[in-house]
Amino acid sequence: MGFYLIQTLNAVAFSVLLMLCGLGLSLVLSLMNFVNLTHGASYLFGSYVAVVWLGSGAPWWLAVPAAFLAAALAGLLLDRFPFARFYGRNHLAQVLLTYGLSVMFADLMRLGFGAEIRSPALPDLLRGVVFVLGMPFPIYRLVLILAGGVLALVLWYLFDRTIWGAVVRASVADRRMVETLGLDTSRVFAVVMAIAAGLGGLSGALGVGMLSAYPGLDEEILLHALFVVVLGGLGTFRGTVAGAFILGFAMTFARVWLPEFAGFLTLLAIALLLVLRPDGLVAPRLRQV
Amino acid sequence: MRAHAWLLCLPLAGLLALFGGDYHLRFAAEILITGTAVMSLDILVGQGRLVSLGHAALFGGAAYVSALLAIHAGAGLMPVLLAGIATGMLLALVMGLVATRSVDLFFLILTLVVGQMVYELAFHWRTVTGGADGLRGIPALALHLGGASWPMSGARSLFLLAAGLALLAYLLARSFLAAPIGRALVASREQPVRLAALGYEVRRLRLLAMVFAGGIAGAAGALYPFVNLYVGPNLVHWSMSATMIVMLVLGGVGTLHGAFVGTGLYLLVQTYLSSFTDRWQLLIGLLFVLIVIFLPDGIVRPGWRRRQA
Amino acid sequence: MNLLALRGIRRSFGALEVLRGIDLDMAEGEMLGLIGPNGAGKTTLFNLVSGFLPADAGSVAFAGRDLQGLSPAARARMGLVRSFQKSLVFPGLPVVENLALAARLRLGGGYRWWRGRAVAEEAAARATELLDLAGLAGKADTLAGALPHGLQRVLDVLVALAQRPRLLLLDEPTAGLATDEAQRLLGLLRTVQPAPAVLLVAHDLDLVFGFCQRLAVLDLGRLIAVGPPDSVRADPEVQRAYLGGLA
Amino acid sequence: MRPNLLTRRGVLLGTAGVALAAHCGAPAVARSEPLRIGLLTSLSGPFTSLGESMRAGLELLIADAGGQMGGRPVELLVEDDGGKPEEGLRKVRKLIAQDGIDVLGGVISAGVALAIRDVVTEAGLPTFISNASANALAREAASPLVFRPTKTSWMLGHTGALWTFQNIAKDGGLTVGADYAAGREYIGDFVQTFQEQGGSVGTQLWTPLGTTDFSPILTTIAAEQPSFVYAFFAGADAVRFLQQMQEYQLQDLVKLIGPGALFDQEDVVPAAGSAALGGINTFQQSPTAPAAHGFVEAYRAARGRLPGEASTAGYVTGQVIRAGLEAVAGDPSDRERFRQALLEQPIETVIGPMRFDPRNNQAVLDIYVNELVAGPDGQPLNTVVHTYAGVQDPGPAG
Amino acid sequence: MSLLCLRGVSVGHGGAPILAGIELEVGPGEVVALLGRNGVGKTTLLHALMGLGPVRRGSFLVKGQDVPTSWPPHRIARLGLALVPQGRGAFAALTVEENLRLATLAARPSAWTLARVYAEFPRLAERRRLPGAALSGGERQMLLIARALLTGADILLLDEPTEGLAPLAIEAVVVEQIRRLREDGLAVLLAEQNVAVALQVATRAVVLAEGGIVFAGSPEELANDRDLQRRHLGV
Repeated sequence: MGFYLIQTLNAVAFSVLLMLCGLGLSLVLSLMNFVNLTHGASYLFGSYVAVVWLGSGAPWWLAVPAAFLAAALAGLLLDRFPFARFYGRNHLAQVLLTYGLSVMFADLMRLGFGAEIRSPALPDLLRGVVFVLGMPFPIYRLVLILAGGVLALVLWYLFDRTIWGAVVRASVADRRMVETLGLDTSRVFAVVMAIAAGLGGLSGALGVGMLSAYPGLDEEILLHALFVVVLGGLGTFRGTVAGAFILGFAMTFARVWLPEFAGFLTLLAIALLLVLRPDGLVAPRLRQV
Repeated sequence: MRAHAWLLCLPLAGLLALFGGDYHLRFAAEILITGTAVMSLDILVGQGRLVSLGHAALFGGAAYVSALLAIHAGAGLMPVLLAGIATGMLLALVMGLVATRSVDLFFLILTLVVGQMVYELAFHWRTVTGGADGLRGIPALALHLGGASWPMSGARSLFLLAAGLALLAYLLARSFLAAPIGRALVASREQPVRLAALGYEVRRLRLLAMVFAGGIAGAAGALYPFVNLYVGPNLVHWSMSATMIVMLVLGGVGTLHGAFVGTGLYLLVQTYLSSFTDRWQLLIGLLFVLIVIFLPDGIVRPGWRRRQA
Repeated sequence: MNLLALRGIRRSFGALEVLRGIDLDMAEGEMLGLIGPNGAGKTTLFNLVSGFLPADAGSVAFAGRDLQGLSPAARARMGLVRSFQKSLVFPGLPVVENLALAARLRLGGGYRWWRGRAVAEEAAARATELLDLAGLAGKADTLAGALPHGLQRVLDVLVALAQRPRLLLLDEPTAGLATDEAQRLLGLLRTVQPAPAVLLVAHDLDLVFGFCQRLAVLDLGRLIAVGPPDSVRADPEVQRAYLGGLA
Repeated sequence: MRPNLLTRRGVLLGTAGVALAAHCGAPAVARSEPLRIGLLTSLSGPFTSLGESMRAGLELLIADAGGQMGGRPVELLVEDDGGKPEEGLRKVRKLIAQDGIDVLGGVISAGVALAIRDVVTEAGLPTFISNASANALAREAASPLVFRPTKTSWMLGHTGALWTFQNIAKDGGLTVGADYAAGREYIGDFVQTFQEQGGSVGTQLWTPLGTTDFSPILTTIAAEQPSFVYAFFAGADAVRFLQQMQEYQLQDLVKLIGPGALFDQEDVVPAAGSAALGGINTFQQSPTAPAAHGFVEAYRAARGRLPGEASTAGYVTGQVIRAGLEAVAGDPSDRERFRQALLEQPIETVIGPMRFDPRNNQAVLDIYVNELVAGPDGQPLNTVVHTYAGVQDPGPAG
Repeated sequence: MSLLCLRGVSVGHGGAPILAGIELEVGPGEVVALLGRNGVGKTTLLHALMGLGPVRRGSFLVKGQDVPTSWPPHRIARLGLALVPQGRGAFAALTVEENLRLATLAARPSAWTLARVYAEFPRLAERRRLPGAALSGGERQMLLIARALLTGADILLLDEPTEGLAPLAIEAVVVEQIRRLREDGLAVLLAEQNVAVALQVATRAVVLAEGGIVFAGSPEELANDRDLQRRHLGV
């Protein structure tokens, strides 16, 4: 009983981590129709920033905002060049550009932060466990679940319920029309890109306590994020959340029950789901033929 | 212009075959074989805008089958080649059945997923595939005709074999693209809905293209184990597929022959530049990004586009 | 027997009921005009008949065969061919290739690789024939995307004709064309042999009234009138909903 | 950049050495011709940090040797295999055909080591596998020209089982490992020896290589409360496993033991931090082994950290090559003579005395049992608590 | 003073210009109809003025202020220019209200508010919560005009507002609205295919053909020149 309760909590925590990985990618994809494969690099960059920050003795609770800002700044620079000229292009061109960039960033980060595995010095406050029916569950993961939930709500409200969200969605649908209303869309896109990259960095800072930071993690995260976002349906936040939870539960319980086939089963589940629902779990809004 | 380039290639290949050292011949064979697989990817990416991140699974899957046949049955060139082609086509069929319902990013992910399933199989079915350690001890390749048998294991014969394969595959791919089915594939890239309205089953078209490309990739994969006398799971991993796409873009998407240029360039950089600097990936990435930004057509421009411009 | 028979077609998008029970018949070779205000459901009806959208209820029969579950491509191969509201020729292919692509499939060689040459030649001949018919022979090798808008519209219809349709669904083929150009385009439909049945959506009423033997008026997802032009023009409900003071 | 500088410095020192040697009237065996050592290692891909450490270790040895071996100046040519056998093969071919190396060292990954085995054997190139532990290389894939101055998986799994059986528990334990070739070998060898000793092992858990979240396994461990956990993970997997063990507060509850890679002093411990405390491992190498003393200080001075397996392996490989070359007066071109020289007498290395098994050229090594206790700086330090002397792989017969 | 002034303007998509030597002035309360066959360059001209892509050369002044070619559309819009685009310019996924509120974000000071729009276009008020996609053609045209007004623009560029509309809707939306804009003293440049409607509402007419202006004058003049109409308008 306690065993399965904790395993469920484990799955929830992992799902939230996956969701965090996917949110930034989902944002640029659903709002700007831009496939940003440098997202994994943003994540890893955020992780490194958090590690360095926590090692420097600065207040620990500022590590996450610092990672957000650092990655957002990087996103802002990328938006200026070369992303801006790829926003209207097809996915193939975007995939190629951002994949090439992610290869470069991976090597640059190795140059800057070394090839070694880096782990953060977590504050004691986050190191404890709570016992649920006699089984331990880490406080860190509870905080992660909470932070992920709050973040998803904030984003949903910001982009789905405010007029600024409407500006972004309109800019995606027809950029030139929004311009004729006197709005500077390049600034809109720059802000969205910065927020998305910042989210990558923020996720990296939140996740580093669980996953550490090392060269190659960017690629792993990117794959997970892509699976989550595609499974969810490239659409709304609801899709990304759903994708994260399905994948998180599938991966966790595959490891509980059939660990030797966990990798294969996870892939099979993704393939099956996408064959049954070719547009993902939550299909994007109606498109006109 | 392009004809000249090809005329230049032939004597160059001849010179290499006559005077090239063992190492260079083997290197050239690897470029030609990998290039053939990359060229088959160009049929999907360049003509059908189907970006597959699972192509290495077709290439590597065929390499595994071919290596296993050679190890356990002592198979010669012809059976190995046929088995490789069949494996490539079969895997492409499965991949296509799963992935051709979708386009764009979904197609990318589905091919990635199916390819990774092949990888998981290669990585975990240790008794057959050798797992992470791969397959070793592959016997030298030979051509059996009637009762006679010619060894094909030397670097020179491997090179000639690879060159023959590359040329044949290139001609086949060109004829495929010039035929009605190839033209329809180009049309499906531009306006799939409209093509369906013409009565074409777009999915069938894509599936046929994938199976065709899979056959070529499989033929290339069948020869690959004999260059290195080794096959390992890296060959079927998605990162190999990504590398193939990098090679393709470096040479020029949509040109077929650019695939060989890109493959050669990539392998040369990887082999020689990395001796001088740890930052070779940065340089390859930079080169790649610059090409995507400033030369979207790649180093070799597509012939048909230039003809019509 | 009717060429096309629609019975009780319904379709909604979320809460929006776009089609609310459509019954319509068309005879072989007939030219039927479908008119109605924007948002009446004309494009949706086209998508349902051509198979790009499933209906919520009702049946579509073509040449006596129920089309339930058939893909758009399969319907096109039966001779049920449509055009699109936005001109969607293959812009990267030459004009003649656009037509040949359509003709080849009809000739059974669409997916050919080996021995595709004979089919390709026959298709090219058919394409050239159509271009001559439309007076576009000089444009055969132009990229379709480089044609001016009006000619793209013509090419669009020619591509549909290259498939030798029995029924042609044309969605505003004349939008954006000057009157004389539009008349030439519709005239083309009369010159090909055998002449297909045509279901024509257009807003230029003079054109529709001039060319069609029968009219159907769609309003708010219902057919409010079907009949010869004169009786439709005189129909009080049509007057109220659509024609207004212009009739 | 730095490695090239060092290499160049190595060559310069070597030249100075030649001048000195010539002055002393040493025998002149192609003295002016530098001896070319190829190092195949991973400078990209998953083993990058190990590869960098290995290169640093070998460079340190060459610097210590004054840039010359057996009286000849040494030129080091480093090539990157990216952790991929195909790349490794191409690089080895290049080193042989184009660069004309005299000996080859290195190789992190077992896949690469197995892949190049036939090529170097065919080319008759003396090769020293510094790090890859696949049992096969000491058994069916042994080659007369491939030496392995490091452990086999069996040597660590076997000694781990002995120690566990004698000092921790005889049953009620549990194993967990990364599900790939190395994990299967370590855990399999551990279980086999443990059972031969008369013990019994409980649940065996596997998890995919590159697992990000170990929580399902950790909750299982928490539920089963085993008497010990024998685990194999390396690199990032190891760091995450240790950290998540600590996160679930299982570190103090369960005795954790594994092969050395789980607690590698350079690769894992700095990142795992206090999560590594209390762990036990069996390893051919230890920063606290008496033989390692001078090397540890020199390495710390050069790179500001304690050496782990890869850097030590790089250094040891250099020591072995040097010993062999000195025995043949700097001329390895007579392969058989070179081989015999290496087989003849034990070599003193920084991991202790080493001799090669003539059946398979596999090193016979002292295996240390390390316990992770807080060092002088408070960080966990692999501290030798026991030594199994002269552990020999069963070899081709086994 | 004229609100809109073009002196020797040429436009095109790179290469040879589609239109050249365009001289045009539009003052307050004027509706200038831009007529010509399809493909002659009417939409290209409007888009070029708005900075939406086509290359523009020559001098273009808005209220005496010279507009450099490098200006992005939003800067031009802020001078008081608004485009009412052809066909599908409403944001289909956004609600009517969101569509309208977008226009207020960077609006110039004017008498138009959301409340006034709802008062004057009650159909839009009824449908404020519906997505743009759910509107009929006439309603969509209404939305586009209202949106342009909300930006506080005093110069409107209307691109074929009658296309795809039923006769009833043309009368109710297009003709009536343009008349009102004229009364409010706005300047309107109206590109139109429907000659009858254009002549009904315009104060001046300009016919484009053969890469330039072939006629400029009063609507009556044009209405009487049957030959010109047949040659250049296909009527």
